[in-house]
Amino acid sequence: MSNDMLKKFIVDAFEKGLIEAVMAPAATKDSYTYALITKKEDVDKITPIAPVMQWNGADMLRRITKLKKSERKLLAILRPCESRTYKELVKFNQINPENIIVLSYDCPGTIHARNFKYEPVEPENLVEEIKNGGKSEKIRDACKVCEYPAPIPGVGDIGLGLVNTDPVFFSLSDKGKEFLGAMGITEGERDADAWVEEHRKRREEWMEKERITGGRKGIEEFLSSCLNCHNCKDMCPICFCKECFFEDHNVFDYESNKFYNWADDKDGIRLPTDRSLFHIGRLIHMGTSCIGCGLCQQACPMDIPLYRLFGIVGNDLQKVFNYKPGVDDNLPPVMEFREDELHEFEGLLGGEE
Amino acid sequence: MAMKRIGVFICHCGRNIAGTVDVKRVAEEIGKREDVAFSTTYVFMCSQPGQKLIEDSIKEYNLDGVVVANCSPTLHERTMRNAAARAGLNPYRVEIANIREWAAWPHEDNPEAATRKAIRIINATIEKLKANASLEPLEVPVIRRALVIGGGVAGIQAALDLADAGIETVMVEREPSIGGNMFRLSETFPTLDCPQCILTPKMNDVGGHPNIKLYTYSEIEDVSGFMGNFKVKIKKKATFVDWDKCTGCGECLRVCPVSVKSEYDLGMKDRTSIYIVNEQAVPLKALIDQDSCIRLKFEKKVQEGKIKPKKNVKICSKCADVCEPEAIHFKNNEEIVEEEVGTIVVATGYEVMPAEAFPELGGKYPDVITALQFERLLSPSGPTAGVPRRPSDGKIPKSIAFVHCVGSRDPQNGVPYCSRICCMYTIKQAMLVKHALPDTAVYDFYIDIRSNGKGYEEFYHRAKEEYGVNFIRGKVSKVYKVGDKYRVQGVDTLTGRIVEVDVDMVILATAAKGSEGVKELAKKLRIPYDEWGWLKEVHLKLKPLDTPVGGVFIAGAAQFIKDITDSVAQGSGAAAKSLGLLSKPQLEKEPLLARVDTEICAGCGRCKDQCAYGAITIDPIRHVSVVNEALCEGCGACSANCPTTAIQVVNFKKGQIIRAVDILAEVF
Amino acid sequence: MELKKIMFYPGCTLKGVAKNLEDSTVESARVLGYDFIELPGWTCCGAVYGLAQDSVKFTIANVRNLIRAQEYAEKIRDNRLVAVCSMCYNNLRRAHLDVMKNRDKLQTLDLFMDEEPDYKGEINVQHYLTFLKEEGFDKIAENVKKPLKGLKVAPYYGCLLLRPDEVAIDDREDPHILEELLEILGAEVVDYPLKNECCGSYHTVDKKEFVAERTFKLVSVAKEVGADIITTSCPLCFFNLDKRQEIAKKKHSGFEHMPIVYFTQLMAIAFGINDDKVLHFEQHYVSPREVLSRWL
Amino acid sequence: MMKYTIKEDPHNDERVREIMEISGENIFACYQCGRCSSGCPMAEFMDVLPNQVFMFLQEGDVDTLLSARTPWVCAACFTCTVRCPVGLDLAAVMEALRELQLRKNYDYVDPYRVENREELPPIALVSNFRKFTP
Repeated sequence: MSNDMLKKFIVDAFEKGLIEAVMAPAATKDSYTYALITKKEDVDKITPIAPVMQWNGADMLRRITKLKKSERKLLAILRPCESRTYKELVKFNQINPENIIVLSYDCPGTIHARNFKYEPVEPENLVEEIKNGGKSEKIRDACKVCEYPAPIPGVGDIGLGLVNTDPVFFSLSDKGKEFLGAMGITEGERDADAWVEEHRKRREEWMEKERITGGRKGIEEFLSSCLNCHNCKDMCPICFCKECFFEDHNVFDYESNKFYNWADDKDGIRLPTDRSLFHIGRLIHMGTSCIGCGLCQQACPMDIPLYRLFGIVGNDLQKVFNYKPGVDDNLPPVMEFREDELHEFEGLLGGEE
Repeated sequence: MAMKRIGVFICHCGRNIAGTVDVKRVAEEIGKREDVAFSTTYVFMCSQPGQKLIEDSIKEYNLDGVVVANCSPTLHERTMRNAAARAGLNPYRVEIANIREWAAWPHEDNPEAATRKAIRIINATIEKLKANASLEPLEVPVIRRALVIGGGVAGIQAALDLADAGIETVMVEREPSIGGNMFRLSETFPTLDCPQCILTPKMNDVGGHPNIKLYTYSEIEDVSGFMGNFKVKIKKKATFVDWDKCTGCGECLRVCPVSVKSEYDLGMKDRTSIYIVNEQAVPLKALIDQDSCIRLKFEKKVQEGKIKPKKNVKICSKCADVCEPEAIHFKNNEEIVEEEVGTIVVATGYEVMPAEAFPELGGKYPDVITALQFERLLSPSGPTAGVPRRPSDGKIPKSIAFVHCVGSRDPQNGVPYCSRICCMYTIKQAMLVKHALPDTAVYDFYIDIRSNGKGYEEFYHRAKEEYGVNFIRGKVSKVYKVGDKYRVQGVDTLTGRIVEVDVDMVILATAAKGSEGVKELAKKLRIPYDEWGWLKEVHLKLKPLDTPVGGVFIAGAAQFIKDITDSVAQGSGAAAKSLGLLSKPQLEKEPLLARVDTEICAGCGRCKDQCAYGAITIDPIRHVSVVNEALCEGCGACSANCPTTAIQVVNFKKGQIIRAVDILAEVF
Repeated sequence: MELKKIMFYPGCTLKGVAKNLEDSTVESARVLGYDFIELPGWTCCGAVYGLAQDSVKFTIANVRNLIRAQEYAEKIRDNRLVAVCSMCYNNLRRAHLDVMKNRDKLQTLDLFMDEEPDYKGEINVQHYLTFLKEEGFDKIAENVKKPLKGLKVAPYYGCLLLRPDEVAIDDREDPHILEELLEILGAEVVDYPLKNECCGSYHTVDKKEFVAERTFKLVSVAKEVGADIITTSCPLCFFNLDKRQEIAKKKHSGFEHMPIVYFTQLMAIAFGINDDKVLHFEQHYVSPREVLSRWL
Repeated sequence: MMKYTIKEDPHNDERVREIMEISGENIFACYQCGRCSSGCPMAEFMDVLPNQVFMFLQEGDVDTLLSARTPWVCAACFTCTVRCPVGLDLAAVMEALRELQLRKNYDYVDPYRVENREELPPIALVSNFRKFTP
């Protein structure tokens, strides 16, 4: 059982003095949340490979280390998407990676938190399915079309291989290599290429099919049931601002005449006026760094398939800047100034031909 | 507190605005606003009576804010703010609504639209103004020392003027001697002075001036600090010679067995590995070029483990053997020194495009050279003692062709601008050839002769009338070698015929560009530059010596290619600008700077990466951005990139801007 | 060794008066491990590209060829379309760049050719020289059996490999790719200053005296700089430089003939191919046989 | 003819405009450096030099150009185009001058009267007829 085996690994690490704390999912009544554990006796309480992702683990690490580096040696068990988030948030100065070891694994995917609540699944059942290179039909959209379902070298420190094999460990960084060495574990190999390739193929097809079309009208229709609750933003790990620009109501307060003028000009307006502005504005802020964890979609109380918006547009934007968030070592496009880029867009706005 | 008693002053700007915009109607419309206490028009707001009108109205109507609707704020914002200050209103409660460039001029053909647009611009400006804060200028202390970067004629002039005025001045030059490109020239146009004769006294003055600290063979490593308080790290490159001991006697040069192309002579002559740039160098010191010195190359290879030295092997030390003062030590004496200064004058000069960049004009042939290289061949102190000879075989050329505008005026293949000095120096060179070799035929292929300086046109006529230079109007397109000669394939656009001529040498007047490495230097200084390496002034007409970084000035060809007359004038100008700052005990700084709302700053560092002035750091304890007010120039790049607008420029806050934009963006 | 399949666009002239170019290209490629497959269903490139902004007639045939290539590229999983005739290369490449830059034009063409699939813009039109360089010149070095040692060659590019800039296969004023290749073949390359000058092109049809003047200049200068032979890649340049020597000789008494060859012929010879069915020297007006005898 | 009277602003001349439209080039950008002419391989056979073509157009004198041999001597080799400092495509302007006539069904070359047609390579014939016949 992979979970048991991981737990044993953690206890071992505690005993060898390699770690002083571990952050991993733990079961709650209807779901799983992250738990921070400092004693090996408590390791039993966790389920390292959980079937639900209620929060993004990197977001939790951000909370722990944002102000100051981790004071204890912390092992964090993160899914590949979370470890990419981790890497991205380090670039944004939101996580201090010192003293943290990240372990990630061939991810079976996770089930939508609400579905899970009414129809729970044993964690090991999901793992069982990928052992033979398959994957469950129950998992979330974002997981089905995940670009990086397996640990990525250079992202995080230790990888756990589960596809087409009995569990094997391998290192993703020098830090991880050292760690596995100290644990006395020989690094193993497994062949997950076909499994990953299958995801990517599915992803390509999905993107082609699910792309929101129809321009401005299309996006209005897509968002038509939005409540403006901002849950998607709250759950987004890349949206780390303390106060969102769109929650500063001072900026969007107007005298009544303003509204009437707009309504006159546009033959009626929809209220509130800043709803699609919020989503488009958010896309501009986080699009180039969107990891594709899909938590925005899980958080939507109106079941808007938001991953179709953020995931696909994010992916397109990243292509434009030739940037893979959480995978590339260079800075995100919003933080880097290049004299020479994006010439293909020159002249599109009616400037020089 | 939002303002409630705003005064709006609409300028006619003669007919510039009033000819198109119905200013009376604008004043009436704006006057209807609840928050506007007074609105009026006047023919010239910038005139003394206009300013008086504003001052009197502020007092009479107890105004708490003022909008002046006139021209671009770059012209009269300061004027209007000063007027308000005289009447007791905080100057930062004055805003300019630019209705001349934005409404009157672009809509000359549609007065109605221009009038409505003017109203809207003023409304937007009022909205922005209403949330303006009252501000007081910042005060910063001043270090009364100056730095001059570049030891060409502009830098020399700037340094001497500063030093003579009692300012301790540091000069940094990357070559081993000061003198710059001017010292390479044969003679100067149109007076035919010998630059060595007129520049050496100034160079010696610099070398011996009690107020000048000279670092040659040195480069700027790093610049930090701000106007009045710069910290500069200077790298003194390795000379392998103790300059305190070196007397410049030149004995070492006579024994050095190595021969390489001389940089000073632009490859027209060889020098030894240990060398003194020229006989009149300041300082007159020897240095070793580590890339060619046998001993240093050997030692480097040993160090890298590429070779193992055999015992008792004697490596060349001929120079050290003859050096009486024992100055040559072969030790890498590179060192970084730090200087603190209040102002910086950048006078980095120019270079010309190499002949090799023009293969169609035969740039790869040895006898096709740039005009700057030809200066060395024409110089009495040059490799051929002023009688030009072909670099390939040393023969006296019987015919020479000059080609103007090589790379200049050519946005497709070179630079778009006119390099300004080429017409005149080419004419001068043609004359000098005729002086030295009266029987040599000279063909000068030009497009236009640009002789717009004192005595320049007369100089051109002398070349035509007295010297027998052949001028042919048309651009050369190809030069190629046929036997011993170079075939120049040109055109005479005036007679409309293709012209071919075989000559012995071809001189290309290649385009001038900013000096190599100037972009890296500009980045360290955080001053802007263009793609050709010219440093950008703040205003071409009115602030040609200023940069956007307070306390940093530019002079000479660093700003744009210019002749000696203009370079010297700018050197003096930049010195005067520096003196202006250094003569004050404290400097005032515009308080329109970025401020951080630490409550909402997430410390992500996006602002820090955008700041061109290095003014932002992340506080490691509070994990928020911190702005260094002395460094911040208030450009707003940080604010534009902050996802949550935690960092904003005072009086340009998001509410102010969005409200203004809302008004401007309404359907017309 | 299994040959790698590459799409090859021969063009009309190679099918007639320039068999020497076609066969030497295909055979030299075969030696290097490529099977040059004639693009199925190709049509004429139009020889010259239209310069009028408001005209699409010169683009249609080329785009149709590109669509053919697009279909075939999928089959062989290689999107490169190699041409060796300078005119064909120039036309196909310009058409590709033109419609990529000018999407309206592409749309018009797609509508016009509604029976064809749309052109997706993914065909990489390459000249044989660029193709060889990209695949690595060292491969050529390995196959040289008879180095052309001592043969003084003037490399002649003409116009269409170098101009306009967007299709240039090398620096337009000082190209070196042909020199590089010739040196690998062992030849001695002379510095030929007129290597990028025009031969007079299609004027050979109605103003052959002009072209003969060009030929006179180009050949004389080649002689002056010490060349034994001029090499080119364009069948029109070849014809002008070769055949028009006849008129040049009549007009200028001192003029001496110089043989003209395709660079592919030199490649074939260096690879040890000495077969008239490949070299087709019978198609030359000035026979290169004597100059090349040492290697034949 | 050594005198030419400018009757109207050449910027408003219809045929100048048409040439600019067909060629897509702003002929008024030329500043007469002459590099097109000095590099032109066919210039020696022309009656109006390439740089002069621009000057004639800038003066609105299209008639001279329509009766000139120059546009029919241009070999479209693009030497002028790539070397033009202001990026003008003179080859396209020459094409426009030919087009003005060809579009009126003018044949500069009669395909049936070409000598030794059989010895000429197909590209020579195709390109010649494309340039010189409607």
